[in-house]
Amino acid sequence: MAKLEELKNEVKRILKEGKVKYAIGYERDTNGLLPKPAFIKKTEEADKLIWEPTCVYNLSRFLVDEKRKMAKEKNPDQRPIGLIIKGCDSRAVVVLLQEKFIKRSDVYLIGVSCENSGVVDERKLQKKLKGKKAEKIEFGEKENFVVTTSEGKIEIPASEILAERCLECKASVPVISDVLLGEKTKRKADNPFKSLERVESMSAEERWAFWKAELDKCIRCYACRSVCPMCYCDECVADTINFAVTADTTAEEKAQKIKWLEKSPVASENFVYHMVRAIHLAGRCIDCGECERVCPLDIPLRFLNKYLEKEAQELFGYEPGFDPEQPSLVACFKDEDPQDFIR
Amino acid sequence: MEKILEKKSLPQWLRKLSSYEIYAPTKEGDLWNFRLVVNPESVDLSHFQTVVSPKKIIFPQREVLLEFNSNEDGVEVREILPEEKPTVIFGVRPCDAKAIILTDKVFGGDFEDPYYWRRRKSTALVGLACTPPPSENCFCLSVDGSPHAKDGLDMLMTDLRDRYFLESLTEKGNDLIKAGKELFQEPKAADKKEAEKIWAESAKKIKRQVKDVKRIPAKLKGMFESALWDEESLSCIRCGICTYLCPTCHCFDINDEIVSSSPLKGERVRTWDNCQFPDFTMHSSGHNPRPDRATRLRQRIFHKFQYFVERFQNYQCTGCGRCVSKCPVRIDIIEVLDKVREYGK
Amino acid sequence: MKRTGVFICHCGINIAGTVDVKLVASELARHSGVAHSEEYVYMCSDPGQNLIIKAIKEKKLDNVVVACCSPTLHETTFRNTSKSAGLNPFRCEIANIREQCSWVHKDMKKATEKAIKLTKSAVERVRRNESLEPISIPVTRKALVIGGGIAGIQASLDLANSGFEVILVERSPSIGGHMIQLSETFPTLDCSQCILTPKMVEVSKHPKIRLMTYSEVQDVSGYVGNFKVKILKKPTYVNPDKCNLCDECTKVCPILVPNEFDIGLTGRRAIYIPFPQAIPATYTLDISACPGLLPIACGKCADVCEAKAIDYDMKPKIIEEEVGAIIVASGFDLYDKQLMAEYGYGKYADVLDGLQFERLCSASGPTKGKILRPSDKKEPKEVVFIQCVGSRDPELHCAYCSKICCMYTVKHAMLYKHHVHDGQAYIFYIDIRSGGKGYEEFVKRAVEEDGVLYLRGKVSKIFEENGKVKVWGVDTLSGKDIEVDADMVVLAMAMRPSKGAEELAKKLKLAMDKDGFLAEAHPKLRPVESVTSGMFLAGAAQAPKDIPEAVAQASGAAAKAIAILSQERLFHAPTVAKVNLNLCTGCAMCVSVCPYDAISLKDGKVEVNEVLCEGCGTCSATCLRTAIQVKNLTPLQIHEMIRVSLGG
Amino acid sequence: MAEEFEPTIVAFLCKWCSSAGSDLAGVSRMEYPPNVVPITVMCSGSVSPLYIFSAFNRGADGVLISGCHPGDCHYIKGNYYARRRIALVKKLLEYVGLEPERFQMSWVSAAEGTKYTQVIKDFVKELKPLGPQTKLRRNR
Repeated sequence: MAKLEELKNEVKRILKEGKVKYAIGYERDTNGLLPKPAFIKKTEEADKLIWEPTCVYNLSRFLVDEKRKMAKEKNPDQRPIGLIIKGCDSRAVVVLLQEKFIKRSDVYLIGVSCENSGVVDERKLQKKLKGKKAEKIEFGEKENFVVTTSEGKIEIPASEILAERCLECKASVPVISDVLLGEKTKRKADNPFKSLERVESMSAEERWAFWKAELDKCIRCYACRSVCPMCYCDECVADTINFAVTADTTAEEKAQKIKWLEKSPVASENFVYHMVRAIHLAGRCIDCGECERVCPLDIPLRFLNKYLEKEAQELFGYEPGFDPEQPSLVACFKDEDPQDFIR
Repeated sequence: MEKILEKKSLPQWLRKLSSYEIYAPTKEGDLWNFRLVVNPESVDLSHFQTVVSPKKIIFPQREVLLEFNSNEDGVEVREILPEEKPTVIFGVRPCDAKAIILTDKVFGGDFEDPYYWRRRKSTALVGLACTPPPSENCFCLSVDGSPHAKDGLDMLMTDLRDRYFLESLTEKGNDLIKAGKELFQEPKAADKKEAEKIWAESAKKIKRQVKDVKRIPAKLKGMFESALWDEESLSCIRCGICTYLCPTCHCFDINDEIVSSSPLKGERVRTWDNCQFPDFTMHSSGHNPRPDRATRLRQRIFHKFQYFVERFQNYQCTGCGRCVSKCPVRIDIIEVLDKVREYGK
Repeated sequence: MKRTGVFICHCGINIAGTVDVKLVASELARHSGVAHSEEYVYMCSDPGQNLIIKAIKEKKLDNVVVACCSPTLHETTFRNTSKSAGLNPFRCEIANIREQCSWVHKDMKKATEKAIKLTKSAVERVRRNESLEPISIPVTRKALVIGGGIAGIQASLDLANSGFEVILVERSPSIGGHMIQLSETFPTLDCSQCILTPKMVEVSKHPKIRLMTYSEVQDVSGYVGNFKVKILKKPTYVNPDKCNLCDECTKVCPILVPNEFDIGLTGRRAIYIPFPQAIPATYTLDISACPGLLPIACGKCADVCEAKAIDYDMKPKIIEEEVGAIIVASGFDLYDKQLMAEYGYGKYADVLDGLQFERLCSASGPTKGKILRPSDKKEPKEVVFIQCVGSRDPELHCAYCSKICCMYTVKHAMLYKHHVHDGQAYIFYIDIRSGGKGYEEFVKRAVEEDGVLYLRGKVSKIFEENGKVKVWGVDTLSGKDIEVDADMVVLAMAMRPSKGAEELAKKLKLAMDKDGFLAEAHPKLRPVESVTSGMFLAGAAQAPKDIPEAVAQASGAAAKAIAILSQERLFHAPTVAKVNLNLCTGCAMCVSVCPYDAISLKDGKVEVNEVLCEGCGTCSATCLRTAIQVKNLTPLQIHEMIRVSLGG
Repeated sequence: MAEEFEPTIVAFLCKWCSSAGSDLAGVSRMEYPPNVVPITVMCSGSVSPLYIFSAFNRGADGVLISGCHPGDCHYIKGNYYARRRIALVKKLLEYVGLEPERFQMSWVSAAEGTKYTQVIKDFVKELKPLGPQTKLRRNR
């Protein structure tokens, strides 16, 4: 298991040596179980860092903000950002590299291995604790989590409270990193698409009813897209302003900006939004599960993205986030791509 | 008027209110949300905090303001006002009720928003005292609220395990009781005492608070250009959760939803909008006065604890804690306010 | 708002018969942005076009929509009409209400509704069109021809005789290709060398042709009208200007290697002239065979060369040239004998391929035109010819038909009979393909006059036994097993793209078909154009062909090239992709999908080379943020077209 | 009696093959139902998923994408990209519960007027029993 001390020391080292402009990790929140993203600028701050099964965030998301910030600055600090990444997060970084959104030299990657566990699903945990409030969770012996509650410590088998995505993890060890902490015991889920069976087993009409009910709930807070490292478009097709206004943009153009969907949070428009997002993430989503975690309405968004991940793998043998050199899913083809659906 | 209602009689009472549209918290998966009640039996007021506050019933996220239709003799416009059907919302938490009074101030005043007020006037709010506090991030006590506050409610119900202790606070409340009078008993002195006891216990359970919040508005005034906003917004992902879930946020956008361009046919629609979205303040010139997360976080704090206070002498926050609980990156308004208070000390 | 005029054509009753054109006109008149709407019996007629011009001027129209026949027919007409009234041609669009509507529907009401949607759709599109001017490109009026076989020679001469400079690049020391190796040609039996050498000489003497033998194309960049080519000139170590062809050098050269010209039936020296009529007429020192250039190593040839033509210090040269068009005539090779072991080719001396047999028949060949077996120089009395060796054999070899084997095998059998009157020729065949002028008659003649024996069937085994080549096969017509004790076997080997063709295709960014032949732009309608504009295909490089076809295609390719070279400037359709730099994140997905390498990444954003872009729009659909869009068919336009198509 | 349901199909036809094929159908006077509204695009590879979602959102009962046969693309390989992209879109639409019949793709060459006619006939036939597409349609 990645040792917290090693983690702190590495962050201190790279800050002291001025290798990075700052480092992003996890720190304890004053209240609540989940940590906060920590932006470490000074070596002494590195002692705030924690590494626990509650470190759910995919911190690669913050590279997007940094890139935007740098674009605004006159002569930005070109040094890399120190980024603490889990296996899934590292795959996101690979996709960002593949899409040339960042250069390898923009990041100093501190990989932490999840080994045989992963991160917790707060919802599962709450159910498990039946009202008891968890104060702290640590990696325990042999695939157990040690949960500290108001009534003392309890050991819970990781598998019972692990995030669904961790149970279906394809890379428990970062696939790319500058330093790797923790053992490199690779674990691969025997069926990385198990959870999908629930939806796939439904009839078409049941599936429709299911998605209708779920997407009806959507209030279009766009947390799913905001938290997604792949949703780095400056303007999203879902935004009312979906073209960049320039000096030579005419009034007519402004008046005629494309409204692929309305702002109204009604089923038809919500479907457009979520289907566009799903198709845009096909071959890019690496299942960090953040969109589903942050959804305030508990819409099971993983089922959408995961499904296309599965289809891309089965139809085209495509797996995102392992090779920055491979061409993007829809930017390549094979002669033998399936076409039985074509007349 | 005070009454006692056996819990088991709740469905019968609701059935007696058949002339009303009844909304109540409904469990969806692990979450609670206000939904139209179809089956009174299913109503269960054991809810903790609903994801979206009941503001969405009076101020819906999507509302058609008018229809337009072009024909031979020009464009015909038809205003569409909501019909005034008596509505009652059960299980309203005091903080959410208070939020509605605050929103009244915005949609009232010199110009009354007819769409809002039609719903508002025809809606009765039946509150449920928070015993225990419905969220670990409740901090109503810090912002002039309490788990059993009555502001904005037409009736307050308090859960006495097998019974509810009801206090009708307005005519609307009385009408609700009249509708099912034979179901109620007169409360004994003990009942009221018990309720008060439970209230007190519950208030103690509220852990989170903003220390001397009174000083915040004045303090904020000098902090418009503060570096604090950059620091505090570092992890903000520019989503709309904090504001869409806030019971007091009321910003909206108006769009024409064109059905057909020739002949021109469509609706003018009002939808919630959100000051945390990058395009909220985007000018058609391309200029954006609030170009980054810092300025948007500042706007949120200033609006709630500075501008609104100056304009209406209230905080535009009722301490429900939704924005704290649901923030994807745990930006905590209580912490931010603490930092504001301590800033520069 | 832009003012659009709509003009609905009756096309006599072709449209008006099924579509209520008056209703279409009145409906469109009510459509937003439509300032004028009228119908007329024949819009393409002069009066019809005048209506349009009049309306454009009087109603101050910005856009024109003509609802009529398919744009493939009159788009140009009406764009010119609009132009003559002072509009940019791209402000005119066609609504196809004939082919896609009136001609395929009967129900007048429904056909009319559809016609209205189609016309509205065109209106929504045209009002968002940009006024565009054709992209103009200068032209380098010079051509590059790759390959000095008959196709390359023909193309070069056609180009040169039309007054254009030509660079003819040939990999080997002499031009002539495979044709120069042939003895006679079917079906006329005239002497191959006799008809080819005059052309070769013409090439060498032509003032407009720069012949570069023993050279290879190294790199090609640029685009139609403006290609930049790098050509590698390999050193021959012999100065052609000094060499007087005295042939002393070959006499002293100690090295003997198989002679390519005779396909190994004879040998040649390390320093050699490929064949007597070689063009250029000079010697070449094959460094791969030569023991070394240092005089200590050998140096005999230099010693005996009185003309002092041999220069060991000659170095490879890279020549850079600019050309406007490129013709690829890289030709073919025979199927690799190693892959034909089952027929004993390469194992038994008396099992030959077609080209070797040509050499045996040729007066200039190793046997001075006498047909003798390589093994014992005896005259073969029974010769078995086998067709489709490696062709039409999807399991083991090539799936396709090599096309010319049927005919040259007949020719071989005939030639054999003419040389060996008492001999017997057998031909194993699958079937005989003799399509072509005089071809069928040629086959008849072989059978009737020369008694060539055709056996329908495949050969199962070939092996040597006491000086004979035993051929086992089955006659599928009689079903009988056949066993021939042949003195010689000739295999009609499949034709393959010449070695190095793939490498060349990569350098030129040309597509290849599944068999490795160069792919034409369209199998039916653009058979001599390659997929890259400005590059053309000639001869067997594109597919197996006989000489007349190769020559015809060469002249076709030359004509296509001339069509470019004869222009002062080229004009390219301006409906090309355009990048919105504010939205582009430089993910370069569009770069990888572009079939024309028209998009490139430049400091973090993509840029389009408008000359290379053909406007297909695949980039636009691939871009996650539609930051790249094709002018005049943008997502906005299509979005609006979708809307009105659905009655919105 | 009530009029039979007439579906509306939006058909994205590539200019060089399928649109030309539909022209040929016209020239040969082959009859097919008028339910289809063609939109000619340069290449099937240029059809963005957005167009498809938008068409359904705007109330299309069916959407057809038609391009050149593999190997015949006027733009060399656009239809191969289309094939891959459309496969994903089709999977997604069916996954959220849209009837598979409503979204189809075909290869129609410039010479296949008959095939184009057949594709449209079949499409309309398959859509009629399904009735109007209301799932993804914007409420009017």
